[in-house]
Amino acid sequence: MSASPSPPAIRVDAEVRANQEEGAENRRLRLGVPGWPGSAPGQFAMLSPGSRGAAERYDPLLPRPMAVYRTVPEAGGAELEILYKLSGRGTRLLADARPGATVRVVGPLGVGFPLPQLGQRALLVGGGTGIASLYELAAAAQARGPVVVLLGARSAADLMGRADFVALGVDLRVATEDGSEGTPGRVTELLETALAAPDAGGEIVYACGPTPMMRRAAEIAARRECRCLVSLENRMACGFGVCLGCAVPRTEGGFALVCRDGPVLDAGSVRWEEAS
Amino acid sequence: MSASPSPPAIRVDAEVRANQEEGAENRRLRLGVPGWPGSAPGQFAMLSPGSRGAAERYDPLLPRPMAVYRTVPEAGGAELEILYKLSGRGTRLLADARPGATVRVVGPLGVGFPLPQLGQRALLVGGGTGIASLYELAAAAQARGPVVVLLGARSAADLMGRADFVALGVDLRVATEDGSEGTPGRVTELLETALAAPDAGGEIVYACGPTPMMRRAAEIAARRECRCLVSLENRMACGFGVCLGCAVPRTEGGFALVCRDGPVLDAGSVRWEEAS
Amino acid sequence: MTVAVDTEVNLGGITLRNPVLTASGTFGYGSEFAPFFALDRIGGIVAKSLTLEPRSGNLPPRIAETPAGMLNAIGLENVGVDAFLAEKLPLLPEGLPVLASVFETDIDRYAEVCKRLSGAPKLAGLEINASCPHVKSGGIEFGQRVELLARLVRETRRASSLPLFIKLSPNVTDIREMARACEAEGADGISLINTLQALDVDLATRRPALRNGLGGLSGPAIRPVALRMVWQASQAVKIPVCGIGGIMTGEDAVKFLVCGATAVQVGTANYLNPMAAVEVADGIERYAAAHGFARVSELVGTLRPYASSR
Amino acid sequence: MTVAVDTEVNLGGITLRNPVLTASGTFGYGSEFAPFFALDRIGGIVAKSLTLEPRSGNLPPRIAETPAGMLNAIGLENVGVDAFLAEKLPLLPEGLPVLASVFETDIDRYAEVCKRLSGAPKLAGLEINASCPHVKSGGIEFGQRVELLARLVRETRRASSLPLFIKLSPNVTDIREMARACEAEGADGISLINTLQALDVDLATRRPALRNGLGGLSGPAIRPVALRMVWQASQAVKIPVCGIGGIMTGEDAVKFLVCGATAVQVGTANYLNPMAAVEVADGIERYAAAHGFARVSELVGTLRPYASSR
Ligand SMILES: Cc1cc2nc3c(=O)[nH]c(=O)nc-3n(C[C@H](O)[C@H](O)[C@H](O)COP(=O)(O)OP(=O)(O)OC[C@H]3O[C@@H](n4cnc5c(N)ncnc54)[C@H](O)[C@@H]3O)c2cc1C
Ligand SMILES: Cc1cc2nc3c(=O)[nH]c(=O)nc-3n(C[C@H](O)[C@H](O)[C@H](O)COP(=O)(O)OP(=O)(O)OC[C@H]3O[C@@H](n4cnc5c(N)ncnc54)[C@H](O)[C@@H]3O)c2cc1C
Ligand SMILES: Cc1cc2nc3c(=O)[nH]c(=O)nc-3n(C[C@H](O)[C@H](O)[C@H](O)COP(=O)(O)O)c2cc1C
Ligand SMILES: Cc1cc2nc3c(=O)[nH]c(=O)nc-3n(C[C@H](O)[C@H](O)[C@H](O)COP(=O)(O)O)c2cc1C
Ligand code: FES
Ligand code: FES
Repeated sequence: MSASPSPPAIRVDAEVRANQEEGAENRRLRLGVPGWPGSAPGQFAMLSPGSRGAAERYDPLLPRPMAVYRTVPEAGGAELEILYKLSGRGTRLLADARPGATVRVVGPLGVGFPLPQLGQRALLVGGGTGIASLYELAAAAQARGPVVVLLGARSAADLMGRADFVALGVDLRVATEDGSEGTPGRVTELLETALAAPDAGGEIVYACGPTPMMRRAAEIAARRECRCLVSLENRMACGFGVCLGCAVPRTEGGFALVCRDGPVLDAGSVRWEEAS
Repeated sequence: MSASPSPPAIRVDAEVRANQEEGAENRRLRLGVPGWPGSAPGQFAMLSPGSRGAAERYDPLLPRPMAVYRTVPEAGGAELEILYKLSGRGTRLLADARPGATVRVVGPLGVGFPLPQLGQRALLVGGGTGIASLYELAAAAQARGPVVVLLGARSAADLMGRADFVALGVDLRVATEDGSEGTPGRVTELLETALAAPDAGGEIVYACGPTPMMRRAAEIAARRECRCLVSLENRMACGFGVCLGCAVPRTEGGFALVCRDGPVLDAGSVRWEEAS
Repeated sequence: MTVAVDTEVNLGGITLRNPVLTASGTFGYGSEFAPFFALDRIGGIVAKSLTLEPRSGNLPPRIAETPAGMLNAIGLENVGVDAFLAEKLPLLPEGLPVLASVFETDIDRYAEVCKRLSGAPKLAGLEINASCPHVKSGGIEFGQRVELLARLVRETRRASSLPLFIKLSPNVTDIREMARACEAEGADGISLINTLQALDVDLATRRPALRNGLGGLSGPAIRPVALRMVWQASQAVKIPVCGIGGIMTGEDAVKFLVCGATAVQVGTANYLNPMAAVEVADGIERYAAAHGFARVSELVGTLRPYASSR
Repeated sequence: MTVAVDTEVNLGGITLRNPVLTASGTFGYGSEFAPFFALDRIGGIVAKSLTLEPRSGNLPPRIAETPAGMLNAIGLENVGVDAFLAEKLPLLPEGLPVLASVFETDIDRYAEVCKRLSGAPKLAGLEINASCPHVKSGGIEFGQRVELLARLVRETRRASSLPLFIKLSPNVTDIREMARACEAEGADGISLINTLQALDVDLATRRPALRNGLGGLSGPAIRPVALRMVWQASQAVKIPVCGIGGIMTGEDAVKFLVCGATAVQVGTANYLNPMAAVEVADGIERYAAAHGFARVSELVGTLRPYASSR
């Protein structure tokens, strides 16, 4: 039960095919990526929002890590879908890119999710932009056993990718903080309920979202003695293990590199108190 | 015979209405500028190519001086036309701006051209991007006497604004270095010919273009004892007299500020040997 | 939750209606900005540095653009102290705090300029630009040698009873040592940073981008260095610090206040946006209101280092 | 007019196929870049700085973005000298010049690391990172005190006969003095610059952007400062200078060569573009060809100051 093998990363100029609004601050970017070698669920790519355009610009300087939401292989490469949320300068400039523009892509990067054992029930817990890391996992896990997807957001408009998960046909449950969709409250409460069900036991839990959410999901899973994997969203400069900027402290001492040893890590291996 | 009075400058976010290719590397930008107070021939504006977009960016940092090519007054402001050439990063990023985008404008700035005396023949000599400074002057000078416009470029495709000058109905003569249009050679040779004509004498010469061209035009005019005004294209940071970056050495000692005392200066007042 | 904010600050004895001054050399003599906004909307003005006699500056090119920054080597160009007093100062509105900036090539001349300025009715204070090369020391800046700096402060202090601010050079190994020397010699405050010494090359000609060769780097590029020095200096001395370097927005200015600056100066930003200083002042007020600070001065020195900081 | 260009340079006794090395701490131990390009397309590699024992670094956040730059405070994290020799060095291709970088907290330990590295078959040279705080001097960097730096060079020189490069700290009043001390103590070359000491603030929490508080500024923002120091140092000493700081393109690198650098190192650019070092090497060659230089080495030190430069 280890992660799927990762193809070697490439660096390539991708062409923006679409960059659409999806709810309040969510966007869906579709990129034509020549030579894209495919990726495993949970892997990510580094996207440069800054250099795009007629001349190189160095403000903002660094590329942004973005989960590979979905890929569609095509002749000579793949179409990559990225779901992202306008949060800071990086993502707002990315949203400026119109069809025809160029975005530098480095990827696929990182170690993705280990898949569930055959027949094992998988619980996927996604909050905020973390949802974007879970779609390909949901699709792959479906081939191995029952899949429950728990998604959380502040409100219905903030929820990412809902329709795609519905189309997958997974058991989808939603929580919103303002109650505008699904159960009012936090997505971790959905997890608690799911694991408290009489038929619960032996599940594998996957969580991606804000750090407090992942930490809480890890506690709930630990209490039920379920294995829990988290996908971290640390700040990154390189994405391939050379800047040491994305380090996260490990329970056993020292650091893991989120970009190289992760982004998917065993929840128990992370020293949460000092993880941001 | 002093320059037309200059309205006070404003700072405003202008809306890009069009940004069209005109020949190889020439572009015509049309901006909707709320509150534009009008300008005198030869004045300029500072345009920020860098900050445009969803978030402020500081690379490139400085705004670029651009001549007011033409203005069309409209309710609550004016439409400003700018003719520019892709030369460096600044102008290439400006060319990225699509209709609907925002460009910061500070202007009108500087002291423009003194108009010819009534009945005085005006010779306007423009090379490269310097042509953009001459259109409004040509229009205004026509009301006072005969106007000859001499334009130069490397080749026909590089020539800016030709059709507009034709439409004005001025006496237009063109020189290109490769001979692809008009007289083969340099525009200053056209000036020499014009001033050597039997009916020559008492003209006023206006020149804007590369420094060697202006210097040569000034020499030719001086030999014929014609007054010669040049419009300089120095590097600028502010455009309104506070950075002291645009200084040009004066024959009488000290410096003139191109943005405040110019851009139009008496050719004789410039110490050309050290002017760049 | 938004509250009404008191923006007034006291900078070494000078009351400013808000903590935003304009940096010397980037705001002319002030009146150039009158078309763009009412000057009394900002805290005050530091005028272009003055010498005893009028001086013309360096040959062009004097400026160049760099990534998120600019280089300049204007030279000592200014109208001279007497013309400033006679022609420039009277153009500024009553009640607007104006600091005159002074630079010279030896200490006696610095002191003489200070003396002449001290009689002026409208001046709120003096800022001594210590980034000028000391001719007798072979080009080293006054602000780069602690003994030289101490002497400069002592003599200018003696020459004037106006509030005295020393503008430090950032081109030093230890800014704290320089700040302490200013405090010990009786300065009322320090301003930092001036530009970082730098160079760029024009690849078409393989000449320096500036005629002068070396120049000073300013703009957003240097902001993190400026924040570091302001934080270090404000930890080292009790006199107020005026923070300068790459401030473009209210948020940038708040960072300086948080690091210990009592007030800030807006420099290069004035070139790209003549409204920058006003927008910075408004932005500081907005930040204070949004974060529940009743007084902008309460933001000063609120940086909270991490507990486990090494 | 395009000519065939000889890109080879000699850096203090090491022959490089082209003048582009990768900067310590920005290229891992080298093999991380193997998916992106054949490593022998660049001049060589400076590996991540090593200490005597393996060390883990600072708690996060360790990096932050600034205008045209980035801040970092990684701490001393590295695998240690022995693991480097046993596990990392063997992964690199034969014939690729590799410099090991060394940093420590006292001089004896620096010397000991150099000693252990000197036996290694594959190493082309050593780079001593002098930007490490000297614990006994209360946090001052080795490269910030000329006597300390001189002692460091003397002892590491004694510990190894490999070509020895000293990487200087830019956080000093006078880089020439530091360069001269290295030359006098027998260094084969100097590398500069390391990062500028800096600070940024997270306005949501009013904490430093980095857990460590202070960090090092790198990237295009610092390039003009780096060019200045490279030019000053190369005027001050005869040993070769390796230029570092904000190099993103071949043109940027040519500026360093023109200012007197014999070779360059590409740092932060490797993060945004894993092909950066190769692209820089190609760009240098293109510039040389376009400007009629038969040898890249002929570009070195060709800066032509203006005649009337002050
Ligand atoms: C493996 C991985 C996968 C990711 N996948 C996605 C995805 O699919 N979709 C998506 O929208 N986002 C994703 N992210 C997060 C994304 O990379 C950006 O960091 C985030 O969206 C911030 O947006 P920005 O670049 O606009 O922010 P910035 O331009 O950096 O500015 C926004 C503010 O956020 C702060 N900030 C930036 N990054 C972080 C951080 N990591 N932690 C804390 N503060 C930060 C900055 O200091 C700044 O104040 C992923 C991150 C990782 C590591
Ligand atoms: C009053 C005035 C009016 C102007 N009007 C026009 C106009 O109407 N149309 C137009 O196209 N241009 C005009 N210019 C020139 C314009 O401002 C730009 O400087 C020029 O186009 C350079 O383009 P850029 O910004 O793309 O270059 P950059 O992004 O700066 O880079 C191009 C290269 O040119 C160099 N460079 C930049 N500016 C100068 C300079 N002034 N002198 C020498 N080298 C320089 C840079 O160092 C760089 O290497 C005018 C200039 C002035 C002062
Ligand atoms: C063109 C220019 C001229 C300057 N002239 C002076 C000056 O005369 N006296 C002075 O003390 N500082 C001068 N400075 C430095 C600024 O006041 C300020 O300290 C520095 O630019 C950093 O701030 P900034 O990044 O906001 O510009 C000048 C800066 C620039 C860019
Ligand atoms: C994340 C990071 C880690 C670094 N680690 C080291 C190091 O271990 N040893 C060293 O000598 N320099 C280190 N540096 C400094 C670089 O080698 C280089 O000197 C500096 O970043 C300036 O070059 P640049 O602007 O091209 O990055 C590091 C820089 C960064 C950004
Ligand atoms: S992001 Fe650079 S090491 Fe992980
Ligand atoms: S451009 Fe600033 S003074 Fe002329």
